[in-house]
Amino acid sequence: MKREWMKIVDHKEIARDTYRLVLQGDIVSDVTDPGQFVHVQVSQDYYLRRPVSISDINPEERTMTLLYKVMGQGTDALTRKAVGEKIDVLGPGGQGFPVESVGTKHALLVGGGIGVPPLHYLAKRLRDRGVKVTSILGFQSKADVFLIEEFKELGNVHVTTNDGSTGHHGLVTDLFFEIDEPFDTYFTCGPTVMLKAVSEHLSHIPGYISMEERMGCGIGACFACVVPAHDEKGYRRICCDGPVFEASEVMLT
Amino acid sequence: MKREWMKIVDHKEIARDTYRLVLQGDIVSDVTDPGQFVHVQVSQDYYLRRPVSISDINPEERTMTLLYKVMGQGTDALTRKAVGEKIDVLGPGGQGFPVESVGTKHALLVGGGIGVPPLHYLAKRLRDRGVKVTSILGFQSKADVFLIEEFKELGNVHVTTNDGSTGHHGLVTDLFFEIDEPFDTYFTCGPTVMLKAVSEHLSHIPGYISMEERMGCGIGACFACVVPAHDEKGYRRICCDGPVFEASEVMLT
Amino acid sequence: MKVTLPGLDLKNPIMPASGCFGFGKEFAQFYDLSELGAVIMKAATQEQRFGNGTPRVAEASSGMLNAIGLQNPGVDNIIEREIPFLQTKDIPIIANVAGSTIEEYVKVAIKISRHVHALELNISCPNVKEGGVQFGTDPELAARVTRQVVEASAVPVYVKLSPNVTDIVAIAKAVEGAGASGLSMINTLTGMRINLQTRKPIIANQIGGLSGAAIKPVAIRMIHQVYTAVNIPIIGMGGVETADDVIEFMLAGASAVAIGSANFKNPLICKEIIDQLPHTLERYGFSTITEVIGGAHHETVTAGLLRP
Amino acid sequence: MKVTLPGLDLKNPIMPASGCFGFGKEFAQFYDLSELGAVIMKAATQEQRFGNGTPRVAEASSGMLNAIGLQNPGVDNIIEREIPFLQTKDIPIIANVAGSTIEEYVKVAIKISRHVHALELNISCPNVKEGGVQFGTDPELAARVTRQVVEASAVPVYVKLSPNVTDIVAIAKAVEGAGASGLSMINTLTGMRINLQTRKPIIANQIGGLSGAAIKPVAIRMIHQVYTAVNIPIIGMGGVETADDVIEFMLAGASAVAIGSANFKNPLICKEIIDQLPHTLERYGFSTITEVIGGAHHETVTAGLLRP
Ligand SMILES: Cc1cc2nc3c(=O)[nH]c(=O)nc-3n(C[C@H](O)[C@H](O)[C@H](O)COP(=O)(O)OP(=O)(O)OC[C@H]3O[C@@H](n4cnc5c(N)ncnc54)[C@H](O)[C@@H]3O)c2cc1C
Ligand SMILES: Cc1cc2nc3c(=O)[nH]c(=O)nc-3n(C[C@H](O)[C@H](O)[C@H](O)COP(=O)(O)OP(=O)(O)OC[C@H]3O[C@@H](n4cnc5c(N)ncnc54)[C@H](O)[C@@H]3O)c2cc1C
Ligand SMILES: Cc1cc2nc3c(=O)[nH]c(=O)nc-3n(C[C@H](O)[C@H](O)[C@H](O)COP(=O)(O)O)c2cc1C
Ligand SMILES: Cc1cc2nc3c(=O)[nH]c(=O)nc-3n(C[C@H](O)[C@H](O)[C@H](O)COP(=O)(O)O)c2cc1C
Ligand code: FES
Ligand code: FES
Repeated sequence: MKREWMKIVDHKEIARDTYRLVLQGDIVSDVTDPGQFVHVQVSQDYYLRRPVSISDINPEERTMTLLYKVMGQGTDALTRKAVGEKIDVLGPGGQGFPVESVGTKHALLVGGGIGVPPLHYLAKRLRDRGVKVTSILGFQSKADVFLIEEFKELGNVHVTTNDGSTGHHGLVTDLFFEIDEPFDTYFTCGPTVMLKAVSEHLSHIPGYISMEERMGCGIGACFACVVPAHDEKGYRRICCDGPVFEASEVMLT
Repeated sequence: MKREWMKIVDHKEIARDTYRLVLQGDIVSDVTDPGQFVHVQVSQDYYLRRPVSISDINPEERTMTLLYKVMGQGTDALTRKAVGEKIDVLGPGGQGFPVESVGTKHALLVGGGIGVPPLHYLAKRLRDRGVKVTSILGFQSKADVFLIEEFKELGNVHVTTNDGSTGHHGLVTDLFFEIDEPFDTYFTCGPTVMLKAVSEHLSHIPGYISMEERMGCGIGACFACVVPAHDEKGYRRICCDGPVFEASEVMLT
Repeated sequence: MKVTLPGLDLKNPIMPASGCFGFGKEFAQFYDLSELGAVIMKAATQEQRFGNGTPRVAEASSGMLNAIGLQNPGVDNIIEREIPFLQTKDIPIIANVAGSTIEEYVKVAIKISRHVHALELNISCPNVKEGGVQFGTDPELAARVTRQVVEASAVPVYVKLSPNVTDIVAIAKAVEGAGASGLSMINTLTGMRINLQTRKPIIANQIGGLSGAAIKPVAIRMIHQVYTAVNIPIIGMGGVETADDVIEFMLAGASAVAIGSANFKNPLICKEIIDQLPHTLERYGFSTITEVIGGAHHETVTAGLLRP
Repeated sequence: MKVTLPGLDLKNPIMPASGCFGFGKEFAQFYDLSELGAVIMKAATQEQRFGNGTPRVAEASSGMLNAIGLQNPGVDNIIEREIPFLQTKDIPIIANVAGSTIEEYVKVAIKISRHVHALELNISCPNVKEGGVQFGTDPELAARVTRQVVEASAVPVYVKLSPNVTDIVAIAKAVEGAGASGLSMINTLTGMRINLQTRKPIIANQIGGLSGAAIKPVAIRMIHQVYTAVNIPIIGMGGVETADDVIEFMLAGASAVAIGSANFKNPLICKEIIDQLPHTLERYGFSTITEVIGGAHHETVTAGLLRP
């Protein structure tokens, strides 16, 4: 893990309040797994860093793509950073989705809203290993949809929206039985309610979920980001034991 | 008095750690007297505004010139503001040097360091009324000297430096008896020790001094910037009763 | 936007805080003071006071220190020369009453309460050697001075609490028991900055009062604690700089909000927040301002990081 | 840069503060911990503790709130699994000792003091329901727990004071009288933030501890007050982010300085400040670090806004 002033090489709004930020620097070469994140210092006006998942990397160009949604003051301020500026980044952090170690043949990726980005790099890595990838991506409304074309290049894609303005009108879980070929493993990232619903529906197969919590240090030292676990240890730190966990490992509340 | 986002139209280092900042906006047309100041919000990172004297104005171009020296974090941050940016200014504030109401024929202007700037606009205004102007300008060292050419266009100029690297080696007060033609009124701005020395040496003639104090509001409401006065009221607020006072009005401590 | 409190019919819940607005004249050049919910004047003492030495202010991260030392022209001069100007505006006037002894508090209250709509009893000024703050840190003394001022006053009394105490709830309950009509909280936290060049405290008085955004979490915490312990309204203050802050203070339990040092950053701040407030209320799903008061205590929305 | 304190030979006066550095491992990937003056570990309790619900942190202006709730693996696990790693580094280790009862404090102190150079007795954690902070707000209780822990401990005891009190000097004197070898101040100020969307406190525990630059003036004020009242050294903390801040704390009266939440902004902060310190000392005209300690009390340079 490094602290680095990374250079902004691209920065665009790609959907409603949703931005693509491409950063260049050495941190890129330390990224090992899809689902890892970086801890971004928006500016000195914000005391805490913001965790943002790595959505894709390009090792040759030493760039990583982050997709973020404006949720509050920090992400709003982030939108005003211009191409060419440098930004203080700590990373890569955490344990991502396992790719090599899982014996999956057909993976189901379930993303909700701003939980979709880390699944993109995951889908690429799975595809590169010859795994069949099917994705269900849920958004609030048509205006919020992003990355669909990118996922289509990697496998089948089903889109849902809460208001039915595009794709299926309803929840991601509605579509599980519409996937004709059986899948053997699931990978999911999104709001906690969604993670819970997905893991309950798919409790019969192995699954990996990526979680969110407010962070202090982002490196495992402060115990801000814990989630209760089923074993004797009793907890996991999202920033370093996660953010990705086996579905059976942690308690979703 | 107004609060205005003024446009930076020029910004340059003109002597060691000393910058000229030219601002454009409506506040300029409200300036009445030399010696008034503006209250500058450097950025949201600084809780208090910084008072800076108006060194000159150009009513046609709606610009004012400020000269400031880097003394701490706020003025240091100010150096990084670029031409074209806007800056939050409150002003013009305070009572400046009297020009019309004083019957001076030959005025002595005594400036010390970053107290020199407001005397520049004063000298211009006095010259415009046909008053003879002689200036004694004291600096720490040759590298700190500025505005000399500008003052020379307006009258005789004597320069002193603490280290003798240019001009007279010593204090501004050393030169009082070297001025051949008698002067009838003095105007001074600079560090409090200097103001004190000047007013003691020249107690036989009328004089006007410009004072400094840490400010809160800068508009007369908070009583942060008081100086003891000799009358029954007992005090003056530097931000609105001053910064310029008759030498006999206030107590210099 | 209307809020009705003992003695105060506020057309909106925003007012400038004591000591940060003088007696209003300086701010009247920026906007019409009639737009305010009310105005709280600079502290009044019996005699004229000259206050502390200078420097009296210092900067801090997200805040400032001050040690003005209650400089004011004395209660008679305030009544004669300052209140008449404010009376031309269509707003309730609150007088901040200070003193070194209970007798002084009472004398000032008797005089000034005839000319204003409410008193703010300042038992919390950290910047004077005698009087003031010891009344604000001891529940018994706080109750005693409150009781006597309430008796002497012609108008409702709001007691301004000091945050520099171990148990703010104990003080709040004591002054409620002594007849306070409301509370005003918080005054400044005592703090110090040292000048590295001179190696001395920046402020001549050494210690000053910390105000501004830096103290907001402390203010919110104290208002939240006191709200459930008393049955009198709270005027909240301490770091209010935005309309969002106003909502945060009111959710914690404030019925109205005072803005102090932010007036120095932006002399138009009170007016700007008043203008933004209707929109801000709407954005967070409130239909009236009174709905916000104490919301953090009785809301049933589940907390969490859920998002669509 | 050397400072010698009871039990602690510091090669420089900089150490990470308790709870902000875990047990060091995570930061060892950024720099060699041997560069530190010392290290203060996360609080140890007798049994493993799981701490509070989440969210446990919230942002504030120039600071943050936390309510971790003393989550830690318990004293035995700390001795077995954490201290050995720190012992490979060439630095004094300070154990932060917490508990719900005096008995728990004593038991933890007995065990852990055999493996470290000093104890930091945490009687000021604001984030646990029982124990902890009531010991820090009552001089008698503070003295009682201090006396028993000092007796039980094999190494010098520094007592960590809570700033959430009316009279910090009274507590400081009480623990000095009870045998403390030093003080550590300040812990966090209690505060709250409310989420306007959910209308609830952001932190699950509702109240959290405010740390960061926002509290620096309060820390400086308290250290300045306590320095003249006691004869034991002070480890200062609360908002240290720069080498200038270190000088300010030491001028106020600290003999060493701990850095807490700033480690989250920049994991290299302790090392960077250590590297800058010699230059900063020189800039302000000091030739040794010990010269700085308490400088604001005995310097004779006249304060003022004078400039050349
Ligand atoms: C491991 C991880 C990966 C993430 N990846 C992405 C991503 O790829 N794209 C994206 O848009 N968002 C992502 N998030 C969520 C993102 O961190 C928050 O939306 C963001 O921090 C909100 O900051 P703000 O300044 O807009 O909000 P504010 O409300 O101003 O933030 C205040 C504080 O709360 C924290 N906070 C607020 N919401 C969240 C949240 N949902 N999760 C964690 N901390 C929060 C902030 O970090 C900050 O410390 C991720 C979160 C985690 C934990
Ligand atoms: C009426 C008036 C006119 C001035 N005109 C000029 C000018 O034309 N050019 C110029 O370079 N300087 C001028 N000054 C001084 C200038 O305001 C300070 O140098 C500046 O505020 C220092 O800010 P800083 O951020 O660098 O220092 P910091 O030490 O970071 O400032 C911290 C706080 O102290 C205040 N402060 C520090 N030094 C002074 C001081 N000497 N006077 C008042 N407040 C101070 C700052 O405003 C700020 O609030 C004037 C001061 C006054 C009162
Ligand atoms: C310069 C200054 C002067 C103050 N004078 C008074 C006063 O006379 N009486 C009083 O009760 N409070 C006084 N206060 C405290 C404020 O009214 C307010 O309680 C405090 O500043 C917190 O609010 P803020 O963070 O919005 O400034 C003063 C504050 C400042 C900054
Ligand atoms: C996340 C977090 C956890 C903390 N845990 C402890 C602790 O376990 N024991 C303790 O004595 N202090 C603890 N503290 C307080 C710090 O040690 C320190 O006293 C305080 O944060 C002020 O310093 P700072 O402003 O540099 O952070 C904690 C602070 C933070 C921010
Ligand atoms: S954020 Fe500090 S342990 Fe995870
Ligand atoms: S700075 Fe407020 S009265 Fe002068």
